[in-house]
Amino acid sequence: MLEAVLSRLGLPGYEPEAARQKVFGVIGDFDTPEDLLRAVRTARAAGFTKMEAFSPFPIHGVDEALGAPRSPLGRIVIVFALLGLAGAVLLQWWTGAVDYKLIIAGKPLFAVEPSVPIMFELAVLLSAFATVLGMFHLNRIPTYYHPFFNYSRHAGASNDRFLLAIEAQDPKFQAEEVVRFLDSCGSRHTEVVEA
Amino acid sequence: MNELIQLNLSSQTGRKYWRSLNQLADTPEFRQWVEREFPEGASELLDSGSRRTLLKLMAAGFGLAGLTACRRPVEKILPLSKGVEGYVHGRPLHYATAMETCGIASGLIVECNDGRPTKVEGNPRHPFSLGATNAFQQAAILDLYDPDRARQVQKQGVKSSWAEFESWWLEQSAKLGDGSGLRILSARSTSPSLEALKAEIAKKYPQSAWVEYEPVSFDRVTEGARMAFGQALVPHYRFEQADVIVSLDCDFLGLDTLSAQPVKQFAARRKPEDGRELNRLYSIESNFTITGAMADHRMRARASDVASVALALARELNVSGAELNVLGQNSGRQQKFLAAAAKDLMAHRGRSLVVAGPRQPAEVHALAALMNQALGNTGQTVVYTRPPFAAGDTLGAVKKLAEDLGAGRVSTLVVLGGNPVFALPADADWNALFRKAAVAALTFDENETWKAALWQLPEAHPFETWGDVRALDGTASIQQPQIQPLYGGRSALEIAALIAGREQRRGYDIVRSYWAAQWGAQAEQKWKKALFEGVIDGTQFPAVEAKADAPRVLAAVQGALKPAPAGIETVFYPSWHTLDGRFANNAWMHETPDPMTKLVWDNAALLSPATAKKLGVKDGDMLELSAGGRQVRCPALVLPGHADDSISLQLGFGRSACGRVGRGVGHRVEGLRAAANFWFGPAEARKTGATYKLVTTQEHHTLIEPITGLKRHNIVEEFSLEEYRHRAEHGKHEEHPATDLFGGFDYSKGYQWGMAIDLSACIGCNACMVACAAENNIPVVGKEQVAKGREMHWIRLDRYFSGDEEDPQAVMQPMACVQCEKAPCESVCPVAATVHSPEGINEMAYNRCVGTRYCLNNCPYKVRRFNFLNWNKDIPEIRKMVFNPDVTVRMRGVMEKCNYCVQRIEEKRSQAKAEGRRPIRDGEIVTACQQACPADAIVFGNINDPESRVAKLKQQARDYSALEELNTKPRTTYLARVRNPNPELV
Amino acid sequence: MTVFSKQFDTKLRLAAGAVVVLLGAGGAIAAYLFHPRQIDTGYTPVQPVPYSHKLHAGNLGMDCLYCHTTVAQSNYAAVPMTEVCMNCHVRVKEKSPKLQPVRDSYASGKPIPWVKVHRLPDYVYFNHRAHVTAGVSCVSCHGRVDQMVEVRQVQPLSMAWCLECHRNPAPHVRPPELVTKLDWQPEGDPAVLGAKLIREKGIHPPDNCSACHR
Amino acid sequence: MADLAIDPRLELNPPLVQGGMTYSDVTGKISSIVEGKAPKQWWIAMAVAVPLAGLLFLCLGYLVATGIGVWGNNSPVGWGWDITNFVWWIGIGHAGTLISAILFLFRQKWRTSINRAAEAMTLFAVACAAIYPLFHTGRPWRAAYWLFPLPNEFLHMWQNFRSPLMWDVFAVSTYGTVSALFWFVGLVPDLATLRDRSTTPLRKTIYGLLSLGWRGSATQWRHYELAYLLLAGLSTPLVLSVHSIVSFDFATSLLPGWHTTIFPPYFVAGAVFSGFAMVVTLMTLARWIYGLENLITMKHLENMCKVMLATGMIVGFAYGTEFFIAWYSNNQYERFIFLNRAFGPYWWAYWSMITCNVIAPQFFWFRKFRTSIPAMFVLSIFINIGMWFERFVIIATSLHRDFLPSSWGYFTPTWVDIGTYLGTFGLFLTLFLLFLRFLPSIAISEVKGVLHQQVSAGHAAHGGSH
Repeated sequence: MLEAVLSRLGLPGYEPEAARQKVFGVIGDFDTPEDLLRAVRTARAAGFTKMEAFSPFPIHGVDEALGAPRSPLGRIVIVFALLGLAGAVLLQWWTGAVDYKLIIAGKPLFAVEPSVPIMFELAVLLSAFATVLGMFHLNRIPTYYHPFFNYSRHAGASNDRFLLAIEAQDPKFQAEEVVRFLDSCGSRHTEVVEA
Repeated sequence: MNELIQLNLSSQTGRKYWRSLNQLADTPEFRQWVEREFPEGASELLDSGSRRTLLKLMAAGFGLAGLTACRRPVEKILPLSKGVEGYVHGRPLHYATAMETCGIASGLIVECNDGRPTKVEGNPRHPFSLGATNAFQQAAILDLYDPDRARQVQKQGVKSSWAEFESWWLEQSAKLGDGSGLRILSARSTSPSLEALKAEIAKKYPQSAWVEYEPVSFDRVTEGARMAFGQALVPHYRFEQADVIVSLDCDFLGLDTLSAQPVKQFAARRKPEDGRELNRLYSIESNFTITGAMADHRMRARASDVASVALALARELNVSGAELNVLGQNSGRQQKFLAAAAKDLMAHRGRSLVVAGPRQPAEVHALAALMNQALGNTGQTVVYTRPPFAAGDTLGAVKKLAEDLGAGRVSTLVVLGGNPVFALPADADWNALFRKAAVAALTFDENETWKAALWQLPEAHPFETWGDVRALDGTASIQQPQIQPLYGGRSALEIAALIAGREQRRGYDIVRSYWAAQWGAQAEQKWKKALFEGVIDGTQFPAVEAKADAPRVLAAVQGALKPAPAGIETVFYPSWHTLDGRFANNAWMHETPDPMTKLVWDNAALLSPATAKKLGVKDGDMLELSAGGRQVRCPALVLPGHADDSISLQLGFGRSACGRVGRGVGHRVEGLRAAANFWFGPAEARKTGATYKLVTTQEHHTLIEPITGLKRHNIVEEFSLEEYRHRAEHGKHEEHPATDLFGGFDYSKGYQWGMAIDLSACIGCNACMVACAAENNIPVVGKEQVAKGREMHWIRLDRYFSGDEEDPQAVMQPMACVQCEKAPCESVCPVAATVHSPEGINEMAYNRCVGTRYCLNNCPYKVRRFNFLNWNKDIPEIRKMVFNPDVTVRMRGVMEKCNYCVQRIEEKRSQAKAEGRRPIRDGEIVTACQQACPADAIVFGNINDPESRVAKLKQQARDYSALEELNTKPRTTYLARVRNPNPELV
Repeated sequence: MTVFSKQFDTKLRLAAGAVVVLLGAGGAIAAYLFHPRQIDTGYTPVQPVPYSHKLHAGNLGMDCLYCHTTVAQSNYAAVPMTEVCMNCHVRVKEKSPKLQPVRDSYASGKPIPWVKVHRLPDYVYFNHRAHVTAGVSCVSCHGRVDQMVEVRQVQPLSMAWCLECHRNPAPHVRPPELVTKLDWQPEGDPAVLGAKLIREKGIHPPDNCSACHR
Repeated sequence: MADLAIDPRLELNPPLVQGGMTYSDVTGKISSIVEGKAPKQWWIAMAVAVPLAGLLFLCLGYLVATGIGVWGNNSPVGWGWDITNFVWWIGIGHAGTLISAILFLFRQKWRTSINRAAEAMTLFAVACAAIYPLFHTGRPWRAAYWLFPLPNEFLHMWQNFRSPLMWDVFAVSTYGTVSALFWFVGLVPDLATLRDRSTTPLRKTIYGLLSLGWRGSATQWRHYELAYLLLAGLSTPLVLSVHSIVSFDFATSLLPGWHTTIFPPYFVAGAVFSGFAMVVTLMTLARWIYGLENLITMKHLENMCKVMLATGMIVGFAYGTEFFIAWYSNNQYERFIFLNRAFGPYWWAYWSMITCNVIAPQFFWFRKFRTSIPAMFVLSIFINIGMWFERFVIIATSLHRDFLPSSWGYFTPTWVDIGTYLGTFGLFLTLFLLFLRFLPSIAISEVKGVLHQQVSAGHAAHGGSH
């Protein structure tokens, strides 16, 4: 019953048989960052567009090579920082100078000076959350099931191997073509990974 | 009851107690409880509905205060069944009454809330109170609820009853015959009714003897008068008339008068603004008393040397014309002092005064009388009347009693009040002597005397019983009960009536009938008037024309006075804590520090730094003192300004038989006190090597910093009269005018409360401290916690010594929250638990406080008090009846402090509004400290009203704020201490 | 191979969503239930004597002050003494069994254990005199007692509630002589009259701590 | 391959990863700590830590049940060991974020092998610190919620945001939260590593859930690196603000000895000082227990010694300045309070502080001490003690003799004070040991990053082969 609803909605893992994708793509396995980078470049030259590289640590240049756009994270964070700042001002002004006017040490009901610390702290707090959650969102994590994990040697990507995947959505995707292509780039172990 | 008491821990206010009279009525717990708390006649208490009983019932209700368990505790309201005239639930009732200590009576007004006496104030109509009180009178209310009082008639410790005692007495009296075997030993009493009963008893038992004994007595005063004038008289000093006063070892501002009158009169002449010339006080004393602290010139002399000093002064004054040969040798310094004093005295003939202390022998009093006569002061600044009590040679009578007891000539001894076994001279072993007769002892608590008696009878508290007293000048007052005897105690009057064989033995009947006899016709309304006013007019004694034959008296004096032997001597003083031991179970008094030593919960052997060096002792070293083959031990405490070779001891400590509070507190020095050295006498002092922990509330005693040796200004300001006059002409000169960094709240509108404290008038007598504790439900923390620095007094008396260590000056500074307009404590409280009222009070919302103690740290005056533990946890239920229902009882973990008795302010405000929204009049609101203050040193009011007393005082040239440079803008400011030194001596 | 199935993420997200919704709802409900309006109002204890304010104050039109005599003199609006009941009930309904406790109390002198309805914390010092003399009617805090057979608490009596009125007293102020007329309504807006009275009499309700906490 | 982005400044000499380790060596070495059996030393340490932690809860229970009176606090010394320990722990909590964030921004690669543990230390230190502000209040059960601005229908009361204690509430809780986020974000890729290496389904599931399905794809790394950079950028001012705000507790008061404008920088320096000291103490131990000599190299330790020397000098300078200003201000109270610190009843505390904080670090001028494990271990302990005394001196000696000589007093701790303090050590150690045992105590992926640059730098040096 629930299953039916979910599949009607076509939520991940419940797509109807028809819509379900068979093959994720082809993944090749390289020894060094340099090899991987070279492979990416050749693939790009060969006109592949839907690619993804996997590595145990960030490799400078790979994303440029893959032609990825700039990350929007910075802009998100700025917005939240300002929200935090404004929130702090409102909180301290409204509670002290509007809602309950208490005479404290004969001081003004609201002043900027004593409000600064909390303004700063709230700004930082909100932007920190924005950073982390924003990153999670952009990276689509947590996502515990991913076809990538069906690759027999995916574990290498978190150890000392450097993987390149050419995905099925790629217009030029032709499984055995791609396998051959990656081998030619120097992949140690190429395999077709099902979705 | 236990579970009830536990439940009660959650209770936060005294008010709750009245609210929950409820369960009282029928619960079995209550019945058991009543059985325990009121063994006497519990049954009639539970059934009868008479007024007093009902009020008592209410009071008893505190036993079951507030069962607050769940969110909505079922509370009940128990209205009276039938009305009580004048009683409005929630409004206090005030009754005039009186109380005597050591034969000195003062008129009081007692506040009762829903049947519980909760606060004592002075009776403005009474000449010896004039509206003020001393610390002891304030604390008396606590004794009323002392759970350790004698509460059950016993025969040698076996539960008995008044009925049984009376029947015993009947058969005993049958055997008394002419009464040769009957002795009555009573505390000193000024009661006219008792006087009448005495006469009856004397008639009934011609051979009986009535002995009056007080450990702190004024016999030597009357004996001195007898020596001078041939009859026992009491001198009445009119300090407000005296421009120059010489005190011969007389602490007349402190414990040597026991009433507010002398302070009122003296302080009235210490306020330069009043236009009247400032008086000048020369004090000659061995101990450093608060009188010495007020003196403009002070001479240290052993008590035994005062006689020779007096002679020297008499010679300077040339009393007799004949040359006087003075004993001993007075040092050059003393000569100079006396010469100057004598000159001063003579310059103020008829407006000067020489007073002698009750410790001094009759001869010195006679000398003083002669000097006053020679100076033409008699009839001017001093008048004589007959004493209101039976004056005589008490010690002689006591000696006789001891002999009779020893010789078995006494079959029946009746003790009426006091604690003779503890306090009688140590010449005889009174415990043993008491075994030799059938002793019936009427005592207030289960004290040493009670333990030694055959019949142990609980005495009623002055607030529980009918009686009458005479003030020192004869003015009589009716003592009316505020509540029925909580423990079924009876008064000395009632026992005396039994002995006299009266039919009417209820206190009311005795007093009523006595005065009815005096008044005859219009007795009824005179009685009402007496009760209402608290004094009976026309009862004052007429002044006696006293004329002394100088040469004859002088000859006698010269003959009697011997040079004092050199070496150490001990002097006995009443204690600021227990007086003579009668307040030994009073926690308020124990926790109120001695004004000079700041010692709490102990007595000590006070000695001068030099003497301490000589004996090789420092604070807390245990001394062994011996005289006449008797020894006592007492820890040493160095007091700057104390006379050398003299050791001051305070009476009334080391009670072996006493309640929970006082048992074993301090060291008993009475063991050293015999008839021979009753007040002072030579003794040996030896360091034992043992040490003892003495706790004082002040650690550093001067305004001089250690390390730097700099003096701290801006805390206490003192001027000589010249300096003051100069300042008064040129006005206050602002050294650095304060500027604010930011604008603030506008305090220029409405009532703005403020206070001015006159350091020139304040004598540091502690009355304000105890009054504050009583008014504001201030908890007692005990010796150990005070040692940790956790005392809770909202107002404290800071005492600073200045000048050289051997002969310093002292100044007292009452310090409570000064209600800063820019209060440092407020801005640091994270939860806004302490904020400002628009009327300038620094408010403390206990129920909001979370107890970070940040405010305490940031308070430059350190007047905030924190409940480090639950001080109210282990208070017996009955003791909780003393709580002021208008003030929250604070729980553990919250901060508290002075708030100008805001409950009194709000009360007056709502009264003023109810009376047609009229403005509050100046002087209408009186804070507890102000009301108690005998020196009128504290003035409270609206500083926005330029006509108010406080506003005027704040205009004075000597007005200043403590720690002014912090710019906290305190609402409590001080009037600088003005001294009036003799130019010849500076 | 990962240990997580294809469906795991969807399930996880749905579960998380459900938890969030439940917590939100729970919080909202709790907030509602624990609002003073819910927990404090409506308290209607059973009294030892079935005394009906509706009958006495309502139908018979007795003035509140006849019994609660001290309201204008004291902090407390004292509950009347048994005497007061007996003033009438010696003659009226002098046999009624319901009144037995009253007669007993009168005879024995023992109080009638009325159950307290309007209760404030012990650190709160409410003053009836101050309010009544300023013209705040009984009805403002106690509601239409003259319509209650059994007295019920109708207002939360929370600090927030007190402050509401202390900050905006106008709607609750009336001529003092009318405070016990529970059904009284001025012609027009009570706030307008109130504002006028406040101006004339100079009423400023305090909102500082020591006004109520000492 | 010269086009490979290699930071030219990377003259890693001596290399930060030694013993010619490969990527998988790094993975293996660090993961083995988590996967293998716990060494004996770990169990011994636990046996000490856990009972101490128990003592903490015992003391706190007694405190809450009885009242602050069980501590030595009194009037005038309203704050004693409670706030002393609070400030001390918070200070310790600074090195972690500082090492991670600031060194990261300054591209100090040597941070990689110590930042993870340092961050963990921060979290646990902050946890210990946070205990005090709550439990030192008279009524913690109220403080727990009255300190936060929650709308409240019963009271209708708000906080006083002028109070530095209120600022503390915000600063400390923000600091704790952000540090935790920073730490966790750093952990994610390494958790993925552990996930992929784990053999049992339980470990697979746990590490799998914790690693959020991390794949290490180029896209993820891209957002990840930016996020990490941003967090570092946020944490840096935050870490500075926190101790500045803690110092406001004192600086904004009017108490002589507290009322000082140099407190913020002085406190921050002190915090870094003590923080690094604690890192050294713990790292030398961890290094010894798990034989991490190749990852936590002498270079790391020496650098930290240099930082301690520097901050130690700053602190020492601040002590001097205080005295100078006190003299220069010509304010009697100010002068007295400082003389009283050095020569008053608490002279011993003051001189212990000077010895440990000013004299001890001077040894780090000498390479011999900077490179000797026992030496730096002992000295770091000295510094920890010294910094505790600094806080005690500031708090107790300023309070015990303030304006009115009549109200002067003295503070003596009770067994509960001591028990609570030792207890926090127990809690701290327990948490830290659990961290060592179950999480990668060194940032695997970052180390590999460094290693990669080392390797390629090596190639570059050889003129680049193939």
